[in-house]
Amino acid sequence: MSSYRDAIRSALRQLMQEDERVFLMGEDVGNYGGAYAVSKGLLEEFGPERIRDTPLAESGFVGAGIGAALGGMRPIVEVMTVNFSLLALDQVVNNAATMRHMSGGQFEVPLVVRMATGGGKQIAAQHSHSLENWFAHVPGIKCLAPATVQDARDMVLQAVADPDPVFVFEHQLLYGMTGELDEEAAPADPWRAIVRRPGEDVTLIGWAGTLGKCLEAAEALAKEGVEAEVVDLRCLRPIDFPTLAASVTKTHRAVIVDEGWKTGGLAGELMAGLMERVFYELDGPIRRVCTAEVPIPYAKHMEDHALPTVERVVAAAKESLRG
Amino acid sequence: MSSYRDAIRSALRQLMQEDERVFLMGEDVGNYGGAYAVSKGLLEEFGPERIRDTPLAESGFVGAGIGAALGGMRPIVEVMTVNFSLLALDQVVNNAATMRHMSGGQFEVPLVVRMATGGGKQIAAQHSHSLENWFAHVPGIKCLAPATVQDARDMVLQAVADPDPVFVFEHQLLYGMTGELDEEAAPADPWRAIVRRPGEDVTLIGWAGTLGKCLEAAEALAKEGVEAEVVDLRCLRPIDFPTLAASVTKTHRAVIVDEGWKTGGLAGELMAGLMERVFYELDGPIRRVCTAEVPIPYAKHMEDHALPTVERVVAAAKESLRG
Amino acid sequence: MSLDDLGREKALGFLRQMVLVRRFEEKSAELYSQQKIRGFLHLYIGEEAVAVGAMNALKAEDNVLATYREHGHAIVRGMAPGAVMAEMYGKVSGCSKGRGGSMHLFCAEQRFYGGHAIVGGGLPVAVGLALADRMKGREAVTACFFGDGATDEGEFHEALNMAGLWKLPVLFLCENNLYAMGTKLERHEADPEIIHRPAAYGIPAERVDGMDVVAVERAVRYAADLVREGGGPRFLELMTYRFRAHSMYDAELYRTKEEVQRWKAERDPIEGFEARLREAGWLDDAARAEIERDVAGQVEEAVRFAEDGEWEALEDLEKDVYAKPVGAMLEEGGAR
Amino acid sequence: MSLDDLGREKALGFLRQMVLVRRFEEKSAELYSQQKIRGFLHLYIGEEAVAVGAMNALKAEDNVLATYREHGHAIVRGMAPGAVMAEMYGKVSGCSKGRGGSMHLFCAEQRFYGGHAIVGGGLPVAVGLALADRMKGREAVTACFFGDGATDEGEFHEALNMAGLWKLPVLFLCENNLYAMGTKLERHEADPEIIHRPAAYGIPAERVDGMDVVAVERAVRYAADLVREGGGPRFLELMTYRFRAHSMYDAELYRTKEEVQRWKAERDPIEGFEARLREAGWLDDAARAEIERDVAGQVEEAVRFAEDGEWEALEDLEKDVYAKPVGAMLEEGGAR
Ligand SMILES: Cc1ncc(C[n+]2csc(CCOP(=O)(O)OP(=O)(O)O)c2C)c(N)n1
Ligand SMILES: Cc1ncc(C[n+]2csc(CCOP(=O)(O)OP(=O)(O)O)c2C)c(N)n1
Ligand SMILES: [Mg+2]
Ligand SMILES: [Mg+2]
Repeated sequence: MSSYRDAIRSALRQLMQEDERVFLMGEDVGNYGGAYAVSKGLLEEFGPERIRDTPLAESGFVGAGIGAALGGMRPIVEVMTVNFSLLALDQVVNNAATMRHMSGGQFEVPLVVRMATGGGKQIAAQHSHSLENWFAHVPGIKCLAPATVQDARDMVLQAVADPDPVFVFEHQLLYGMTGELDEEAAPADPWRAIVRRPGEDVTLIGWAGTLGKCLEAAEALAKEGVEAEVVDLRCLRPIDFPTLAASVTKTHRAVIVDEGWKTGGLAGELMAGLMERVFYELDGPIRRVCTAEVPIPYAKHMEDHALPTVERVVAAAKESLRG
Repeated sequence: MSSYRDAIRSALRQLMQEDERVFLMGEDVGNYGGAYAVSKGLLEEFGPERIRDTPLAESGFVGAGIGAALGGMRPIVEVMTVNFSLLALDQVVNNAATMRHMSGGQFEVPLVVRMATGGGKQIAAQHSHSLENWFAHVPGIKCLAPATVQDARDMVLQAVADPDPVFVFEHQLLYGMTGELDEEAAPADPWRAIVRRPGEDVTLIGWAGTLGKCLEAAEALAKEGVEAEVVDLRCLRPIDFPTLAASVTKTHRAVIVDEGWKTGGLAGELMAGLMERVFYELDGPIRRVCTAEVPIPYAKHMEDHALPTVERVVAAAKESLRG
Repeated sequence: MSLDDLGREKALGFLRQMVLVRRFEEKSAELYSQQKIRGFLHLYIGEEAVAVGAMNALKAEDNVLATYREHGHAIVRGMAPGAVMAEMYGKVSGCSKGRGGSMHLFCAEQRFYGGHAIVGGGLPVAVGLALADRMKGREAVTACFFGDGATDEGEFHEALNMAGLWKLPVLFLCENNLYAMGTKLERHEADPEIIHRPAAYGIPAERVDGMDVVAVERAVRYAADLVREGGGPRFLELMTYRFRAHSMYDAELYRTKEEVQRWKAERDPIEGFEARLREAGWLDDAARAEIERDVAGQVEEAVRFAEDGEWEALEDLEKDVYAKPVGAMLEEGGAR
Repeated sequence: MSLDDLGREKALGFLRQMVLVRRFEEKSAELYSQQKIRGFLHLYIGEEAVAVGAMNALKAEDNVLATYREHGHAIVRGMAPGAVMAEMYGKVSGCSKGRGGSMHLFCAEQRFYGGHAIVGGGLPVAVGLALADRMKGREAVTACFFGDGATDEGEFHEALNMAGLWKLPVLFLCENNLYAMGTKLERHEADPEIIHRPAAYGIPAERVDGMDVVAVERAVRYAADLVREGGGPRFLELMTYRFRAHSMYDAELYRTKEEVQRWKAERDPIEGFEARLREAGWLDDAARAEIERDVAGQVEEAVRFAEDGEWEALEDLEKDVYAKPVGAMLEEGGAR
């Protein structure tokens, strides 16, 4: 058994040991041990050149990561949280994502950016964003969202092996979660969605922070005789529509659980993509359970009320059974 | 007859004359006359305090706009183009959008931000973005996208009259477009979608830069006996789903034309929102015509190939008629 | 400035405020372990002389912006300790209706514009507030607090350039506590002399002993006066030290216990000031005890106010997202 | 440095390169009015001494990054004028396959990393390239060109701080042409002495006459040597002036015709250098005419190459978005 946090650290350590081009940089990854303690101990093992504390300059060090990748290194940049990534979006969209295409294929940016995401810790409006869908919108980058301990390791390994810029979104509530971890395993293909629980009646789609809610909802539904199939999306760009479509073709109903705000969120994209592919298989509209359209409040009861809940997933699933 | 550019200038002039709290600031709005010549002549009329050239500092002057709005002014900030707004997103998402709610309703940010958007001018990957959908995702702000000369004026007037932060997206290809302009008219409600051409067979939905393509497609379809209803979305947040739903309830088919990239774009949100509301009215899947998922290339034939075309809209409409 | 210039009453007031801030925060830490307060909690303990000195030098018409480490600033500015405590409880009686928590204290009446949790994000807003004042002819200073770490952010640079260029009435107050989270000054700044930065924008800057409340008050008053008179922005670097962890989750791997201990022993702003007051004969044990009693009462009262507060109603979740609900137009369909 | 130190051959080479850049751009302007070149076109005319001086002082192993005003840099760096012209035509034979156009010239072989059109956006990338070199033990300089306007952006500040902090081999080359688009230096910088900015990051800086190709070459060589030897980043402010509009759409309302005329008459970098060469007896009418003929031939050849080039195939639109097409997984359904 290992924690999600330890699984990421295991991947980082393995990468650093195997390839001297790999290094980690970001705010407080070194002396502090990482804001979420992911890199704790690595400074002692690899030294300050490869576990590099940066100034508070998100655009600056994400851009420097792009440059280092262009220059032949394999940088892993930790942007403490998705909230601060807002300061670095120019580098993401205009440099990381465009470089290969815009240069006529001459240059590539094998950069990995990791960041914590999501709400649920009562840290209020400026610190609880889920903006994965913004990244998932951008051609030229890839986006992974591990929901399990094994994926937390595997995805970091695969992200660094990939020649394109890959963004890894680690849900802040999962760092302490424990689960099975095979540290010897060849890492699984990270780009494919996976059915985490088979079922016939309705498909529940989640990822990272919402997969657990889907599984809980499936448990609750099972007690009422409803067999939900739970699909872990895993990769947010590109989206594995074939796997999603296959599930919905079987169940004819779907509920998407997305911690982002509803309007213009990833859930909407999944609904649209499924409509395009399996419209005639649908017994009714696909439902989505998203975060309320508000700056996330601090007070616990209000935050809980704003975020997707298991109850709402169950309710949406039942509604979908009614057509 | 007036141009879209002149219509915006007319609104700016009227606002500045009527309310001394209103001022315009941004890169090159003054001495240069505005990157798209929108503010040309206003410096001479209102002076450099109220037509304020700023340093190249998007986050800085958008943030200063927020502060000035908090301080009781009615700032209109021109961010030259949506491409550069990437540098200011932290201020947009974490300050402009949150302030009223997060302060428990004590503070408000009556800020207007105008920017040019879209592709089609062969200015390549870093200068051709359509990221309106990112803004449309954020609760706390409102987003307008004028497609007509009259709306160009009216929406700027209404945006400044509004107590919330409003973002106005001006498509760069429209500045030279001419049309009717009533400068005396009470500005129309900017939040509602409008049916620009009635029809029975299929609904085409566009806004700003894509409305014209929808109207052209409708012309072409009419020649083949297909009566398309064209809806101008106008306001991207909040979205006027009642008007869209009413049209689709009549036609049972829809095509959305969005200059953003497909995955995670606004078109997907409209498809999802319509699925939620009028699923049982649909004769087939809603279609979308979007920009190819590539950094927009410079070469004209490639850029044209990447952007939505009238032909693709016509083809999608016909496909939708087949179910 | 000597104590005499300050006067006994004011001096004792400073002490009382510093003690209030310290006890208020000690209580907050306790309540945090009881899970009455949640989320992030950044204590100001050790840095009290900065907020107390500065706020006493500012006027009611001035605007104040601070960071997420702002309980002290809020209270000394004049916000009720109860409203601040209730905010940290998440009660609707809190100064931000419980929506902001520790990092987002707001108060229109006291012109307290937050509580900003994105490092550097408050600086451009401060510039805008000052611009508004200038355009409206309001004679006021916008005082903007931020940490040493914030001076690395691009927004710092952009804000200082605008303020310097337009000669706006902003007073930049850099609380240099030598660390940005776990990163020591020398490890995040190419030139750790922060005072050199404002020079690049023509902004006069001065370094001040931030552990000396009298020095802070004097420096801020002097600078604020010049700013108020239209002399353009000024910058003060207030040298201080954080006695506690960065936030409640910090293992403090990046500094030694000895270093912290030395600061506490040698430079505690409260103890240092207290000693001076005793030396001046202005404070004795009885007076000191009275302050503790008074402060304890205020803190107790604040906790009571917080405990007694109501929770915001769930149905008010979407209130204040916009001036008027746009719900009619959004017309919610199905589950969220 | 006197002309003698430079030597006749090199000196004539500099002249030839400056003339090439100028004629190439004059031709580009002409082709723009013929709509052979489209989009944005930012001419470098008047500033040629900067790119020519700098590139001649750099080595093959150095990295170069420039802005959208970079035809001169690309050509002098050694990229074929034909490949640059074809790029501006949008042909697949262009240096970026016609995808970038005038603002996005790239060449891996010459270590020319673009062609950046977001003002300031190239600076952090340059820092990263230098970091990679340092970590890999490559002895090379990363030369980063940018304008005076770029020094206002937050990314400038963040990049200089990182480069200074980590003592990276970056050579910052600020092309100060006194205007950011239509905004005069004094109207966008609080302290228009740009040279003061790098000081705040402990980065040595020098101001250089950017109209004097010999002075530029010497200053860049000196600075690059120090950077290469591990002395940390350096900064040069190259004083220059843009003779033409900012881009092809600019009505030039922000400066007088007289001002431009004066610069052209008094400080043209080509005419000034030519006069010195003639004075030294190294250039006569015949040699000058030969240069024009040679350059005309090169420009003609470049245009021919561009004219003859193919257009990229439509079906290659999505090539190079990723290393391998993710299409199988994306599995496109319906119209785009
Ligand atoms: C833009 C941004 N990046 C990172 C963080 C995470 N963070 C919170 S506080 C902090 C350190 C700030 O240090 P400093 O400005 O010196 O203030 P101090 O906490 O020492 O008072 C960091 C990195 C943040 N809140 N915002
Ligand atoms: C971030 C950003 N903001 C605005 C622009 C629009 N723009 C293009 S060039 C320019 C002026 C840049 O001036 P300077 O850096 O001095 O370079 P110069 O053009 O004088 O060579 C501006 C404002 C941009 N490309 N990027
Ligand atoms: Mg600090
Ligand atoms: Mg310039």
